[in-house]
Amino acid sequence: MYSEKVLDHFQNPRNVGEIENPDGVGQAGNPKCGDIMKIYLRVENDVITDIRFKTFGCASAIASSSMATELVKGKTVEEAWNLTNKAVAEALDGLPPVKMHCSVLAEEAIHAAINNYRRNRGLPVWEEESHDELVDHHAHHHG
Amino acid sequence: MYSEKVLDHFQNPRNVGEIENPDGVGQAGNPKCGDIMKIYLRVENDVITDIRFKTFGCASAIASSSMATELVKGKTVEEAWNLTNKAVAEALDGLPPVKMHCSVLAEEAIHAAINNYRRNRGLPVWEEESHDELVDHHAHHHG
Amino acid sequence: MSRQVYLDYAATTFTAPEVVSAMTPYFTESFGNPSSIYSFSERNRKAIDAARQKVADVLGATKEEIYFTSGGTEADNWALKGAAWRNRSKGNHVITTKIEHHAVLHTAQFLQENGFDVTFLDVDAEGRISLDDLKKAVTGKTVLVSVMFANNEIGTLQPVAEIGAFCREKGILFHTDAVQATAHVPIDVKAMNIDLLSLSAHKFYGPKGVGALYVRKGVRIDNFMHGGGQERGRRATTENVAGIVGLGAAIELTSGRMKTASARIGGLRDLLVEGVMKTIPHAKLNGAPSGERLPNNANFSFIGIEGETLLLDLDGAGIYGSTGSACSSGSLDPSHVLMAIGLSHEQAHGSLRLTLGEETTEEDIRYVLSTLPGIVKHRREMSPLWEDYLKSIEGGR
Amino acid sequence: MSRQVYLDYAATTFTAPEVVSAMTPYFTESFGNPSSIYSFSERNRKAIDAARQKVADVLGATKEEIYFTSGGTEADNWALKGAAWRNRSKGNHVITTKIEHHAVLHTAQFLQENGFDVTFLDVDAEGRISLDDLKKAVTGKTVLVSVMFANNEIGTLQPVAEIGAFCREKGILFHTDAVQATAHVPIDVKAMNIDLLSLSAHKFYGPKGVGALYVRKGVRIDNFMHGGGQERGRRATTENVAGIVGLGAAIELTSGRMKTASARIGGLRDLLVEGVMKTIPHAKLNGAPSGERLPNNANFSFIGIEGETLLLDLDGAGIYGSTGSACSSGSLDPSHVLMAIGLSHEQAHGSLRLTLGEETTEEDIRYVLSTLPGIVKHRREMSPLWEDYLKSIEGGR
Ligand SMILES: Cc1ncc(COP(=O)(O)O)c(C=O)c1O
Ligand SMILES: Cc1ncc(COP(=O)(O)O)c(C=O)c1O
Repeated sequence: MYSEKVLDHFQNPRNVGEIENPDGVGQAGNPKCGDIMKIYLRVENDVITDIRFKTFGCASAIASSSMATELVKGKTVEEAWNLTNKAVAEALDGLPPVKMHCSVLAEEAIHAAINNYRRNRGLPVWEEESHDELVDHHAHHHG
Repeated sequence: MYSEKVLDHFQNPRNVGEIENPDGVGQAGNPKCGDIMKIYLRVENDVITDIRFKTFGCASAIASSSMATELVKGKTVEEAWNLTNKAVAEALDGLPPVKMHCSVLAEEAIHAAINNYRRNRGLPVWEEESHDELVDHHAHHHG
Repeated sequence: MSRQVYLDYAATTFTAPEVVSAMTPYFTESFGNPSSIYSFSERNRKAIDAARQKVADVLGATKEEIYFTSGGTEADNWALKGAAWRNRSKGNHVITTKIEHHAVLHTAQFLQENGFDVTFLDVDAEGRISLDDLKKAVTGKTVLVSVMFANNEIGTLQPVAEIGAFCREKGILFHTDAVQATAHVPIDVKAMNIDLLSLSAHKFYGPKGVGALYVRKGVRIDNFMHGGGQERGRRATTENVAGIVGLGAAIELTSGRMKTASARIGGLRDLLVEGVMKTIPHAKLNGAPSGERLPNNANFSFIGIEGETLLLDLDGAGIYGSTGSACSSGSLDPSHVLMAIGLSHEQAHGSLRLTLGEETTEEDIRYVLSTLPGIVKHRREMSPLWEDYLKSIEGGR
Repeated sequence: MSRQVYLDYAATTFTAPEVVSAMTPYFTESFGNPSSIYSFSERNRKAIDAARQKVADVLGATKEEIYFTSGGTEADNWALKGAAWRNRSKGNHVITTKIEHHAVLHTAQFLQENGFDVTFLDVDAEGRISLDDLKKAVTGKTVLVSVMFANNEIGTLQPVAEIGAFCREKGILFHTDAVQATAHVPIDVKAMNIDLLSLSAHKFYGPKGVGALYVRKGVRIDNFMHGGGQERGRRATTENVAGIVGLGAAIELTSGRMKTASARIGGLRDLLVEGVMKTIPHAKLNGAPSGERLPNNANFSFIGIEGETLLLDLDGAGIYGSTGSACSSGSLDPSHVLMAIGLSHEQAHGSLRLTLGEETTEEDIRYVLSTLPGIVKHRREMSPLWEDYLKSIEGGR
């Protein structure tokens, strides 16, 4: 059901942990849906020099967190903002349809962390898009 | 599904055939239900000295005819009249419930032949009982 | 042991040894629940997927359109009830035929008891519906047409492609019970415009207790088996992995040899029919001519004899055939199919179906031809109906 | 190959080798349609009869009260829909529980969509309904009560005898889904006043795709599978002979060793539970205490971890368990059972069910106990919820 890449990032997640006194921190998801993702940022000269995550969630949530952190590390804040959930899923060689919302979560958590960073810096926050079409978490999957 | 006796009387039916110029002849059943039984009697001094049958029908119809003729052969007409379908079925070591009507058919065919004999002799006919409870031939057996 | 000739392949086939071999690992070794996410069940998920693909290939469908069931009956129940229920706001009229298998017929009656109007189309003397009748029967409320692909008693093939084209044009769902036809005659659900199709493994050398329903992409019908999310949420119950694998192996095996099997078996069937018609007086062949019926099906009426009698006498000679459909052997009703093609009660009661298959040989057929005439003669001699019949035709001369 | 520890016997069992052997002759040798009257099918008819008797013996029923189905789901569908439909002129109220398997739950929802009122009873923290609640829920229109014998996720046994006595007194039909309980704990349908009972072979070392419904003599429910006259006119479709034989062999085998198996497996389960509770901080055992739950069931919540993560990590270590019920593994909903016993979403999402069986050994359990704590620790360390939880309990001190 999962690609090799998903399994790899699930079993050996990169950038796990916290950053003390982070420049930005953000969280997405809620326990009702079974996943929460928390992202810590270290930003130097508008570049993300370090990023860490903690995730409660299924394998694809953990893999998405891991991959998303890899993808934005070393990027400018603006580049990081433009990371889409699709890019995360593609970098993982795809996610099962029912798990696509995990990649959305990663995008949202990064957005939340970046806006937190901007707020900390006194910058106006950027507008977050909604991904409602993918997060029908509580629809019944049974007949 | 069938007893040894039923199979024996089906495979080697006794008293098959016709009697020329019979003293009595009677028929029961109809092609719609898939069985017709015809009984020929030779009666001497009120005793059934010969009896023959022809039957169109399933194995139990043929076995019932055969057994019934065996049971009444050599009996008085009155004794023959009193032969019940139950006695026929019992003599065959039982019939499947769904086939009980075949024994009824034998009783009815003998009754018809006896009344025909009585009519031929100018005697009043005896009253035949109905067995409606057993002849719901066309009820649906499927759910 | 004396000769045994099984001629009831339409009732059920043996499970081919290679099919049993394919199934075996899924009982004791690879037994995991396919819905479980661990690697241990991976082989089972793949095996089900492969079986689904095999079914799809044979029907000209895609594997997403195949749903496994517990047999032909469940597929028929699901198709009819599911389509009717789903569309009841659109209309409450269903059209089917008088010669369907009881799995369709009794389901249609269930619909009648639950607010649906059902038209049961007549058939001609060979067992075929008329397209004109169908067209006339359609009303603005018709939501489903169900016509079997091939009849289980007399083998007659229906004009499925024409029915499909007409229904598609009218926007009416078309279901076909292809339980007897699948893997035995060519089927192409796309070319034939079939929306729903039922099949059952034990009619093509697969195991009993497993079948499938094809549901064309985009067609939505209500669920029949409610429960877990198996079969993509459309048919609940823990997957019968071994059975599904067996179905897949069997459909591949049987359809793979369809052409040669049809030619060989059809040839033997023709030999049987010719032999019977030549050696048994006043025999009648029921159904359509060779080419318009299933290659393995022969169905006769022998006036004057009741079917069960024939079966038991044949049984005594080691020949296994059937009268009417197998499942109604316990019944006293004459076959509804034979009545629908216009037989008298006498003829309908005196029918014999012999259906051939993989292990049928020419010697088998010759053995039947050497045995059956004597049995028919013997039983006719003790039949008052035969006597009457002879008199009636003498009188007619 | 590295160690493999299957601990998902509640999802499905392997088919016991002796059961497979019992089934084998019915594929290729004795394959006749049991509804056919010829001698060739005699062995099949007898085999089905013998299997029916075995089921009846285990339940304390008579064989005329046993009807074979395609599994637990079909038995549940049939029981609920058949009883409700049959009695809809008497009343349209059905009572069941919040912790039923989806086969009952979704069928009950289907009834709701079709004019029935359904009450879903709450359960206590151990997963048991209260008789008082049941009594209060009954109205003059209640025609059916359906309460499972033992829960598939947490193993809790219900007060079935009390429910049965109450329903019998009230003249209300009582159905119990005994899919998890049959052949594992003692059942007596007469003493327990059960009217309808569902079971499924693949939960007691029989094949998948076959089950049975017990219908007490005199109880009439509508048919669910319409078609031929099989199962005495009450459940259509060509009999799955091999499957039915397998069910019979399996129920005899498994119930025959029930006592010794329960003791052995229950002991191992207790060892597992004790070990987990001792070595993993803040672990929670879900369900009732040993003795009031299925002997083979253990269900834990590990706050801070999501279930799928656990399953995959365990899978990596060769341990196969489940979270929630197997069939909902594809789902994102937390288990409805765990929610019903009052768990928070976090706890419900972090549950692990380990169910033991015939091949489970003490080494297996020790292996789990040596593996699981590390996995839990590792995943908790990367969980923001665990962090929050630790803070919350520190704060609480
Ligand atoms: C035409 C037809 N439809 C449906 C069925 C039912 O199939 P099954 O017995 O697999 O349920 C059969 C055979 O019994 C059949 O011949
Ligand atoms: C309690 C319960 N009921 C019903 C079922 C459904 O049984 P089956 O999968 O055989 O249809 C299961 C298992 O899946 C179960 O555990």
